[in-house]
Amino acid sequence: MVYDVMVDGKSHRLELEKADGAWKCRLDGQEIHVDAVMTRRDVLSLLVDGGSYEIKREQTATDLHLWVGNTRFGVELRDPRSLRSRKDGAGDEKGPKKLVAPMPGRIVRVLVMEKSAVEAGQGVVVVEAMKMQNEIKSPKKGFVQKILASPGANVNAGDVLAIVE
Amino acid sequence: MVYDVMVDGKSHRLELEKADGAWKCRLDGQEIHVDAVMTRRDVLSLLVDGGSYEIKREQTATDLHLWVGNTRFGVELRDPRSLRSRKDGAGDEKGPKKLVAPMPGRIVRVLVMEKSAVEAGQGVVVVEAMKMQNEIKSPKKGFVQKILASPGANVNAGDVLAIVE
Amino acid sequence: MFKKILIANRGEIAVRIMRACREMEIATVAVYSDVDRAALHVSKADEAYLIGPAPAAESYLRMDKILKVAKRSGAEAIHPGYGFLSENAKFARACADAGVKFIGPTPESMEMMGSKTRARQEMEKAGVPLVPGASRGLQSPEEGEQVAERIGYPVMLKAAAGGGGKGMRLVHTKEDLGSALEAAQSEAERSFGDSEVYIEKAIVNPRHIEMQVLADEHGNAVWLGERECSIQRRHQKVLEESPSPIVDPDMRRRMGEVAVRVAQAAHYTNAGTVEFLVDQQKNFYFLEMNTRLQVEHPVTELITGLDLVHLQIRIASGEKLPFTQEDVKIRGHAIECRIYAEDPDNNYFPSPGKITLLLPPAGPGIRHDSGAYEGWTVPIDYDPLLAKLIGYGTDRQQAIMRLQRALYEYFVAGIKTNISLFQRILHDPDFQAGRLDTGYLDRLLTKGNHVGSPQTQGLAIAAIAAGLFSVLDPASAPSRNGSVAGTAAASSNWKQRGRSEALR
Amino acid sequence: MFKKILIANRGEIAVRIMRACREMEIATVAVYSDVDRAALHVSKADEAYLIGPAPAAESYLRMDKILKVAKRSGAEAIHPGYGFLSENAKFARACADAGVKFIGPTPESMEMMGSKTRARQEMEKAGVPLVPGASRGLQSPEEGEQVAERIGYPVMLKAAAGGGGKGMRLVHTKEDLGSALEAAQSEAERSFGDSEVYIEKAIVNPRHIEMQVLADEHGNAVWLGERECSIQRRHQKVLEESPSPIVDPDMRRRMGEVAVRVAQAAHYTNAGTVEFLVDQQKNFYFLEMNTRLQVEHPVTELITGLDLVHLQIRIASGEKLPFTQEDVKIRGHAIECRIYAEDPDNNYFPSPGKITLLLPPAGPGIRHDSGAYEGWTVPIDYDPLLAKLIGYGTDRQQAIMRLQRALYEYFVAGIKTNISLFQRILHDPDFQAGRLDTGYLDRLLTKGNHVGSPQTQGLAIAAIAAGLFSVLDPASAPSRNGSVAGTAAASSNWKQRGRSEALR
Repeated sequence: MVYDVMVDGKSHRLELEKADGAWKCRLDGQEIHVDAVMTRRDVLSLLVDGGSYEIKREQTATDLHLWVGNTRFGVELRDPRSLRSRKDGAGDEKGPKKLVAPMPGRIVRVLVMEKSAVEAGQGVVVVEAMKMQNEIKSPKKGFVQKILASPGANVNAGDVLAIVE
Repeated sequence: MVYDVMVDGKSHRLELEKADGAWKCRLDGQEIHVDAVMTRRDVLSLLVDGGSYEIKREQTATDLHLWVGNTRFGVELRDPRSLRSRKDGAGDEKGPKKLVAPMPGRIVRVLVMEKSAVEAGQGVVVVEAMKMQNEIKSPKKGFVQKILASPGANVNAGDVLAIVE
Repeated sequence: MFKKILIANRGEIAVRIMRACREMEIATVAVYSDVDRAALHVSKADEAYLIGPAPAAESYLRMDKILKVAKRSGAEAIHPGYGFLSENAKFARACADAGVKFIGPTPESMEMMGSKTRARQEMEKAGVPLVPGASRGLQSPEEGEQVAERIGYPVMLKAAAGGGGKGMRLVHTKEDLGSALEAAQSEAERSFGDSEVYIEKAIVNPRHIEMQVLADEHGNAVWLGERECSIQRRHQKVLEESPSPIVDPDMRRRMGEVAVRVAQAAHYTNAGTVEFLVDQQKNFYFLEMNTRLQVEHPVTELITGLDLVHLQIRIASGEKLPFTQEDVKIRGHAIECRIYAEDPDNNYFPSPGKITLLLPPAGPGIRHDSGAYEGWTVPIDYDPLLAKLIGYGTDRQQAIMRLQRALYEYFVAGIKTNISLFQRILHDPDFQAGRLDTGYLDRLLTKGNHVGSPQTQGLAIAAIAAGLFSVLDPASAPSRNGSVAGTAAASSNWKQRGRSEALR
Repeated sequence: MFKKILIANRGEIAVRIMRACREMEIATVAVYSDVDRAALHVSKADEAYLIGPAPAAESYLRMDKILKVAKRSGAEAIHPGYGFLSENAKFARACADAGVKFIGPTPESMEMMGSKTRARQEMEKAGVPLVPGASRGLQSPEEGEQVAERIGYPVMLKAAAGGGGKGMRLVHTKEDLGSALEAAQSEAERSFGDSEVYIEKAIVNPRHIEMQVLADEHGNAVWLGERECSIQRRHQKVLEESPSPIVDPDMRRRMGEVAVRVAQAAHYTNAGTVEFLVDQQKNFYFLEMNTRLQVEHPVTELITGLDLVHLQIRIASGEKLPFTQEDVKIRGHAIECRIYAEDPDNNYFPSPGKITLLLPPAGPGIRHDSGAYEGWTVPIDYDPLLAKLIGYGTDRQQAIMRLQRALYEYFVAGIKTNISLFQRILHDPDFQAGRLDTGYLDRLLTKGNHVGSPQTQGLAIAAIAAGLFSVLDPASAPSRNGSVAGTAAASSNWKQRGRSEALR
């Protein structure tokens, strides 16, 4: 198996091959032998050259994180055959942008009207959770194409609140 | 939904009907309102007339147990449409009987030969686990039809070790 | 002894009180709001009753509904926990009227301590050391200027009904006093419906040290050692310990004796905490009395070997204190970390949501009081305190190392927690040396997170693990094409909106 | 201080030692057998090495392989835990030869205590109270009859190399002595390769009480209080507590002083336990010394506030004891329950297999030292000890009630455990009154399980829950037609086959 793995924003090429009950890995060309076992859902035990590592997986609405000990790594795994699609969406400064709820909460106020102009960094929607209020800001200068949030509604992490173009 | 529920060997008729987000249950004709939520896999929280119950489910190779607090109940749940099949197998004193491993272990010895006669209670196979040895005994007087255990082999709970007829 | 107790609270403290009740063979009654049906305190209770929708004002703060449940269930007493109705004298009085024992002090003691100016007046009479200042509300800027002149700048303006930093202003010069007073009064009015503001000398870089007391209903009172609570963020305690690194046995005894005097002056009963400000010369001044069980009570339990909730219940049932001051043996060192659902990488914004994986620490010297479990969805409606991790050690050094070990084991996925903050604090040389004051945590956070060298090894492990997870457990298949642009919202601007006094 | 330690063990004790190492910033090296790849001690370690197949003789008992791992990993010391190689003088010597520190006493001390007759002789010289009898092996039945005549019947024949009840015979009359001696000798030969058998007066209904000692390598030794270990089944301890219900401060001091004398006579270093038999008049007699950390060491840790594994490591690294006898403060009460994978409804047969659900207890006064986790398959190859649940309380009553509460919370599915046994013991009036001796548990088990009234309410709840589980989580669909007849095998006949001394 061959993967393209992004770790904390940097791309690596990973090849995995089963060998004698363990794994022969090739990471950016370097060969590493790994003994791997899932100890429970989302927890992987790796032995690499004697070193014992417990890796925990955290899949959120938007991201995949792997924890090695107490250190968190942002990870994206791709099949290289679909590699060309990597740049779609993310990092694209042009075109419509979605404003999403960073965590579950309740919409308190909508600060702008549909079709109105907004500055980059201008507050668009206020979400409340656990007695704190959060202004979700526009990522760019433009027009509010659509508002999907309505005051009083509950939202989940990742829900689209508005679209700015 | 209608079920036939055996609890600790006794049969009960249970009807479940969803009502206002809770459940209207009829157990052997008696109506009981129950608020139910799964809090995690195999754990159910029930509120019945103010009483709070945490029920844990344990499914082994051979049995289904439900724990209410610290009390264990053996449970069998059937769709009454297949009710007539209930007496199949269990409690049937005639015909071939399977000897099964009550827990995982390793076969140490086979004490009788295929086709030989055995008495009820006579040891057939010795299984070892955690430094203790367990003689699996014949449940009836008869002939050993087949031995499926071989010394040195590992067995899981519920594995058939021999058949006596 | 009571046969059944209603716990008018939720989360870890409700679970903790129910454990004490089970240990005393007392049946427990939980109350819960719509969003708390699956909460731990509901399944841990013997009985549980719905009391309303999510907002606390419509459920956990509804005295009428709670008393109705008490009546229906036959509960003989109510334990209010901390926060919610725990310091509400009206509720204590309503309990008494309904013939249900309120597990805590009398409404009169609560009222005396609820007004900071009134408490100051009473403590002045009892000869308790106070920060120099005025013990009544300022009538005019001129009066403020006179007092400030006498005690010297800087001065602190404080709301009499206050707490949580609301209605407080630090004033350095006479010129600023007038406008600061106006601002403090208007904020006090808005926050507490009471504009009374008084003036005290500002203690520079104080420590916040409190003393636990217990008093029975027969006139006996004891102190159980101090708690160092200087580590705070936005007036919220984050980490507490006992003993304090700066308190020696003589100072402890003196503080303890003052605390008992405070309790007696207030005709106090049950568990309470006397808060002191301590200046750099180790002078201590009465600040206020918290008329309830504190969040951080476990550190006192670990160093004394006592169970404060058991004792609260026994006192409320009319028993005498089962020991005297001489019997109290303080041994070892305990530190508590408050595990909040908040994001340390993002200015400690709240982080409710579903807990997808929870690996709690255990083993020697570790106590974990939690209201959470794997698979539970932390609701958006309440305080973000998930659990408390308390470490005990033969000495402070061992308690610190044990907590470092336990935090290393502790893992929560699905929501963010402040676990990493405690790793920073416990590894910080100033903390390790006991150099603490109420400004400590802000200074530490300003320093920024020393990221350390890039973890090349860890990075390679993460890359390999990503591939192996996807092979061994297909739940992590290669991700969808494209990401959501909106994660930029992570840098948005949260504002605190009066978190409950509960967690102070 | 060491930088890296190899732990030559598995299960809860390996995890417990690794926790201590992490608290001391010492790196850890695990060893494991084929079937232990997914065991907790492997993922808790910083490094882990495979040392062979499942049978202990081919892995955890292989000194050569373990020392090879120590060399390869650069470990400076080896902690043997309990069981396996922990009391093997040959291994301690091999470690010394390989330049690796063995965390425990010297091989010489271990050898002296390994032979019960030699230990008796040395202790006799040191003036330690011994059960009346002979301190050397019997040469003939006649010699046995003479000694028995002198000390009086009943007498006990014991293997010098013995333990776990092997090579032991209780003899009531002269007529039975000859054949009993022959049987004991032949069993001793078979079990230990050494037929030496000696004779002692049989103490009727004794208590088994042991004293923890610590000795550094500079001649300092202290005692840390007793542990009551009378609750045993088949010579296996099941529940231990400290203090003993019958030991008062004077008796504790006298036992402690004798224990320190024993340690000094053996030139003992590191942690050790001196076992005593106590008769009904509270006379205590030296029984043997266990030259390792005991399974039940946590009860001593809880009542003293000390960490015995930290201290073991500090002593082994050459440090002096950091306190004196006067500094040791015993406070409160602690009780340990050994959670075994065994079936209480079926004569305590072992029950390995996959743990499908695990809800461990937590909260005030509860310590849980575990080697298990949800989803783990408990292997068939080793001792059935899964975890230890230890309760601490202000007094014995509170410790008992806390454990009852914790056992109520504790749930394990997929395999059987003896959790219900502890509920029986902790609710038993004899236990609650402290009326214990080594025959206690057999008597309790003979009484049969008082099933109590049929739980009509529980039964209805179970029936309803069965239906709701199947609706809310289809994992429990209506069962397959017919059952397996073979569950009759549950009544089959297990025999004990020399469980390791490890767990005594």
